[in-house]
Amino acid sequence: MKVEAGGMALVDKYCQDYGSRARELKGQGRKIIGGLCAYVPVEIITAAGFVPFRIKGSVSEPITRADVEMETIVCPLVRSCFDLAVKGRYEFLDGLVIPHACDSICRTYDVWKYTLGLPYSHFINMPHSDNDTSLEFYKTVLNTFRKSLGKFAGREISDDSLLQAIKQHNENRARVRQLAGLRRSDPPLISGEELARALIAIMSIPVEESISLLGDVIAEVKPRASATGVEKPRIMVVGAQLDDDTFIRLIEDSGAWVVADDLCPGTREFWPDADITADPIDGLAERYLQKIKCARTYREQKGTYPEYLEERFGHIGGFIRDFAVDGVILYIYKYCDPFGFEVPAVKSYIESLGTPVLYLEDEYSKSTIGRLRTRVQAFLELLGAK
Amino acid sequence: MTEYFAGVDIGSTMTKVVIMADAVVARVVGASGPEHRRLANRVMESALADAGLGFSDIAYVVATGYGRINVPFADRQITEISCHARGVASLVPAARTVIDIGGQDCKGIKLKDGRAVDFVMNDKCAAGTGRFLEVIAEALGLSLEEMGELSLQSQHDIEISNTCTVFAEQEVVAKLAEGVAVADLAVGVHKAIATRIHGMVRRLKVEREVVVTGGGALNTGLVRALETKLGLPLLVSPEPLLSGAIGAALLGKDTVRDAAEKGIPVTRSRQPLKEATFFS
Amino acid sequence: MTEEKKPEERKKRRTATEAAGRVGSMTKAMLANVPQAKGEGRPIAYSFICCCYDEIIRAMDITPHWVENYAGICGAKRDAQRFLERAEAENLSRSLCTYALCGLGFDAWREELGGEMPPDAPWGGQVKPDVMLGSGQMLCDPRNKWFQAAQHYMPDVPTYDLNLPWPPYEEDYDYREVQDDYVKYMVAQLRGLVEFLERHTNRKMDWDRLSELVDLTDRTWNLVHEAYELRRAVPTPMGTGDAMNTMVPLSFMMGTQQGYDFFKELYDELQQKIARKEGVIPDEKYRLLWGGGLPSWFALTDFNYFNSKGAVFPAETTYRMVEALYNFDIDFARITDPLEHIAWRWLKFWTCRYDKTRQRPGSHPDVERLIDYIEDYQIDGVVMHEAFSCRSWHVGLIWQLNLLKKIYRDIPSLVLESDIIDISSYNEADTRARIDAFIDTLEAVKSRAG
Amino acid sequence: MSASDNDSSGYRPAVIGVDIGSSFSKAVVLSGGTIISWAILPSVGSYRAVADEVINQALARAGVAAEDIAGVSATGYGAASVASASQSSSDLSCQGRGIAYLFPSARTVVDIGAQFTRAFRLDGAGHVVAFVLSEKCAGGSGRLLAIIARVLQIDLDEMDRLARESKKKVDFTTSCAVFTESEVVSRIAEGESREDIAAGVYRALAAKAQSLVERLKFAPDCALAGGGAKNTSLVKSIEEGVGVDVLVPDEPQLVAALGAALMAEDKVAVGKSRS
Ligand SMILES: Nc1ncnc2c1ncn2[C@@H]1O[C@H](COP(=O)(O)OP(=O)(O)O)[C@@H](O)[C@H]1O
Ligand SMILES: Nc1ncnc2c1ncn2[C@@H]1O[C@H](COP(=O)(O)OP(=O)(O)O)[C@@H](O)[C@H]1O
Ligand code: SF4
Ligand code: SF4
Ligand code: SF4
Repeated sequence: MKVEAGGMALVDKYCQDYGSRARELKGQGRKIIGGLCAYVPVEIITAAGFVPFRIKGSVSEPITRADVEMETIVCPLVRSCFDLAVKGRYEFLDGLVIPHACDSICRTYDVWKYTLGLPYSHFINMPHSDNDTSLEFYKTVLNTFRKSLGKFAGREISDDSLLQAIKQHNENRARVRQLAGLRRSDPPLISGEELARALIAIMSIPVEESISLLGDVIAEVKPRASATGVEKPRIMVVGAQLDDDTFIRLIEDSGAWVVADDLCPGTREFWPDADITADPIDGLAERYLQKIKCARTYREQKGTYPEYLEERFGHIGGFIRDFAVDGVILYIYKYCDPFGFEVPAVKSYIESLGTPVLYLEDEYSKSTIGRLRTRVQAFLELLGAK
Repeated sequence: MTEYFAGVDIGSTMTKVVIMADAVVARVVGASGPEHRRLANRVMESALADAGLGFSDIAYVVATGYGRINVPFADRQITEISCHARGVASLVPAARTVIDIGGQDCKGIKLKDGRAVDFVMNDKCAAGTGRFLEVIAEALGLSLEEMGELSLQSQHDIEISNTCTVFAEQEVVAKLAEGVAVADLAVGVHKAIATRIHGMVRRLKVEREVVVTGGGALNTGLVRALETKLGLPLLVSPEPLLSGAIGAALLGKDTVRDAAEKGIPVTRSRQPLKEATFFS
Repeated sequence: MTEEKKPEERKKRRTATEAAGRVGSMTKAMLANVPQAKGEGRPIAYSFICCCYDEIIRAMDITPHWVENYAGICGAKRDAQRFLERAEAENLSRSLCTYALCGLGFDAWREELGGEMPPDAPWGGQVKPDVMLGSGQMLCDPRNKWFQAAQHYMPDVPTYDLNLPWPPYEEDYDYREVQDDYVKYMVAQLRGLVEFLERHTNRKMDWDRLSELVDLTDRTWNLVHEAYELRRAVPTPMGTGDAMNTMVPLSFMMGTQQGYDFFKELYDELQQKIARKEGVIPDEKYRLLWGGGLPSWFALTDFNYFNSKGAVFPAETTYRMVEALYNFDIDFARITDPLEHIAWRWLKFWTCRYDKTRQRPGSHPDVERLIDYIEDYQIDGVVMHEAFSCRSWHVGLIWQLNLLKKIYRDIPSLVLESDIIDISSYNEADTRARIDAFIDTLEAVKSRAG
Repeated sequence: MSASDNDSSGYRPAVIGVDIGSSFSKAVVLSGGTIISWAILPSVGSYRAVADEVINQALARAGVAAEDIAGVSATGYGAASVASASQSSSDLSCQGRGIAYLFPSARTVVDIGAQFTRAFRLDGAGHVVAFVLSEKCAGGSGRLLAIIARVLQIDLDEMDRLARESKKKVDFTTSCAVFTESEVVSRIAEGESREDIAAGVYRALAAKAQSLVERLKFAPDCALAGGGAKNTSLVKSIEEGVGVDVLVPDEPQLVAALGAALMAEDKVAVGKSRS
């Protein structure tokens, strides 16, 4: 990693010592609320005056302590997060918020809660369907959380503070979209690895700091000349959560650009905004339940099956066109039920657009890098030979 | 002047080098011990000696296989997928599907017009690889060849239920201890591996002709078991161990030819023939 | 899911009760009924257990094909591997729920054969349905992804996803503060299901019939509860091995007279056995709780192995998805809407131990349930099975055991590892060695206490 | 109660305990509560033949004729193959018994055998009152060590010695034995030293052992058993992980066979006191 001045330097710092900023803030008396997954309604945490912090795993650290309390049949990313938490890596947390995302997350809530014993924990019982009755219910769930967190904060979370937080997070997302959009040019102005690192960095800092950090990064990256160098294949990565840059780096080291993604952190979580609504909870509920497109949410089938596929995966096709993607890598973890079951459908959907797909099943561990490299390189050779 | 091309295939278990002009002029196969991996130069030297050539006579060197990055003197690294595809396509032009059973992994490759268009590799467990065979052969006290032949004499079907290499080994040992015939165990093992391989290559929608290559192709018992599973006749590559290295040499040749056609110079690594050094 | 197996194994597997012994043929008949119904033009629904729609589909005369049951049968017949492999060939990871993989592998194969059953399909196979009824919340992910995945092979079959959440146990609020929201939502979801079924199957809901069936289910719940409670007797007249059979009427025949009658007979049989002091085994040394995990359907004889060591299982948490309704803090009589009735029943089933849990600091309802069973059934040790492919029922077991030992007592425990139907994860010698060792610890603990 | 207490006549019948493990077979000859000889052989070929051989070797060393043996107790994976056995017990109970004999103060035991690693707790009388096993993957077993030693082209003793010289932390992140093997190969290619690799492998195994101990709830003293305990580097890693010194038998592989022999002695004593 080359050391650059400004925004990217700070990004590197936050990535290298993940959580260092939260630790500092804690020292200054801020309260830090940890969460797993893109379904934690960070706006509510920000509105309560707390710092939302996304718990991250580590592909380079062996999972050694998690197994005492957690089965090995859990998604390896969640296990790794838990392992680091048990090892005390996130000792600065005051609370934990876990949404009902997938089985690996939902079923481990109690394990997290009872093992870590933090002053605050809350489970957001998010429904699985996106229809309107589910939306209504989900609003009550968000209100329960709002009330509960307000109790912990010692004051109610007002509509005003919530609206303020929503605006901030929308602005933050707009910045991410702007930054990620710089990958449209050929070659992209920002590499996939750099973007991945920026997104990791901002998982660990308050939203206002994130906005300014992203501003710096954009200012730094934008003036880069769109040099016409060697042509490289433009790759999109589609998958579940990817909170580590190792895999993206591997792809780019093999001679490609990662120009688009359907991942979180990534476009999945930063593309949709929350609308400003009279009751702020309404806009939030719609954003999380209906706008974020993740395999864990069941989209109600309205039309024919091809229409249904378009409803579920159309956004992927959109990115492929918009970012001139040459090939898609479908990257799924072992034991991930929501994404695992979608592989045949999503693979054939993308292939039907004429875009080749490489499907990889991985374990969230650096040990698989060698195996992955050969596959990625072979895939790039295939693309090159076309 | 004849142009020579070298293909260096550093596999997980075996290192293979071929030097080709229009045909293969030299071939060397050695083990890829952990240390030998950095000594690709020695294998290359011995191939050059066989061919009676010097390193400067070689127009282009392509390295492939698991250890391809550790060949500093290669002009280009290409994955074993592309190399096997190229090699098999030239050895067996009718091939549409390639099944390569190597030491640490197993792959299926779909060919179209002599090029790889799709592939799969085993992901999860070591089961279904040459390593599995070796481990079991060792447990049975047999060489790989012996195990292959013996399996053809089996009278009974034995199921090996464990897919994990390590536990399958123990299962085999226990069965052996119970007095199950070695030939039957060998068949059971071949069936177990064939099942794993079949499950994987099926993802490609296998089309004839199907060519098996890699060290595993040398094992007749395994090839037989795989044929049964697939329900298709299989062709064994005429050069099972060397397909990858031959493909590498041919891809080198292609590179030089393409460059000549386009009238651009070939970029070469210009590294001398020396052992790999590591930054640690 | 029962005991029809290869002939040589069938001999080995022995049930303690006659009722459980009859389940095999009941299951076979139940399955045979599906193609028959299809032949008669009646709508078929791919269905899951514990999804609260039993009475709804029965009232609309829609025939369920229970997909988990079918996968379990393939597993019990040790014939699931080819379907699992088939699913793997479709790029479905082997780490996913193997019930789903088996079902999907089967569907993919059948559709590839143009609708013909795959060769030698166990018990006549699974037919192509008219609708698929999934469940999104909260039981597991595969239940809402499975049918979507199946549409890849059957794009013309519509799916519905039914959400049935229950309030989580938290310290900072009481579930009663939110229970009305939950019930309201579940009722809306159930109503959505009825509309979906009316739209896609050309049937009309007969609401009176539904109310009758809801009542029948209530009575069945109470009866099952009472029958299972009889197993508290020493020696216990029925073990978990049998309960893995009686789960068929419990889970697949809820809301039918046949289901009710089955448990009536079971109840009577158990009472007679108790009167005769007839236990699962004559000399009962250790009473064990099956404290979690679905069984390995291909290895039900392990229960007999336990028996041969003097161990019995008077209780299990698995599949015991009923409680005595009269113990719930709710007056069902005042609820007139049958859908609302179903919703409350479900909610109370999950929350009925919350109040008790609060009284033991640091406890959790799942662990309270273990404690209840340990005390009610005089349990000496806890056995769990960790099936690698199902997170839903198998994640959290280790933690539950740890918590149980922390807040209650250091009771001997054993965790077995394998799968529900993927036999390649099973090793009989290893499993039995673990059981032997566990029996030794039980003996040591017992002799020390006594 | 040991057999010698019961024996007033001075006659000390010899008994033998045999443990047929998945990778090694062990036999211990006991007389009057004292070990008089033992033998260890790799479990290859037919278990029956190995069992006979290991018994013969142990008897030969003890200078005792087979006819003079008062009891043969078998345990282990292949216990059923010990034709001459007069009794058999689970290897867990035998190991508990063996440890209690060697280290009466031991309450927690970690056994690193070829097939799996397990931890168990003993009461004061040497009874196993709780146990947990490593997950069913070879990554947590002693077999891993043998596999890695092979890749490094050294024997187990050499690997142990090398690991002590490690200067740098190399971590292995996979739990699969076979993939750890290929990870090791890659690390060699990357230029990592054998010393560091070996130490990394021991650390990985020690971490498994530690998490088992935690699941069991640790109680002092802690003892080790099984072939894995022959590795001082592994022992050290476990000590660091668990945070206490551990007791290691001189011949850790023999513990189960010793326990079996003790049980055979019990039975002889009971038989005698009855007669
Ligand atoms: N004569 C033989 N019979 C059967 N199998 C063999 C024979 N020779 C080599 N093999 C198998 O081939 C494998 C090596 O094959 P290879 O294709 O060279 O793999 P890699 O490229 O990964 O080193 C060994 O693991 C071994 O199992
Ligand atoms: N000399 C040694 N040094 C280090 N480790 C050893 C040695 N001998 C055996 N081992 C380890 O111990 C394991 C065998 O232990 P053992 O307790 O005998 O197992 P089992 O009873 O299952 O055969 C082997 O897998 C090996 O890793
Ligand atoms: S990767 Fe899959 S299993 Fe893991 S947390 Fe995400 S959705 Fe859940
Ligand atoms: S509960 Fe488990 S076994 Fe049942 S469908 Fe869900 S994942 Fe599969
Ligand atoms: S089961 Fe065996 S081969 Fe499979 S992952 Fe585990 S150690 Fe590796």
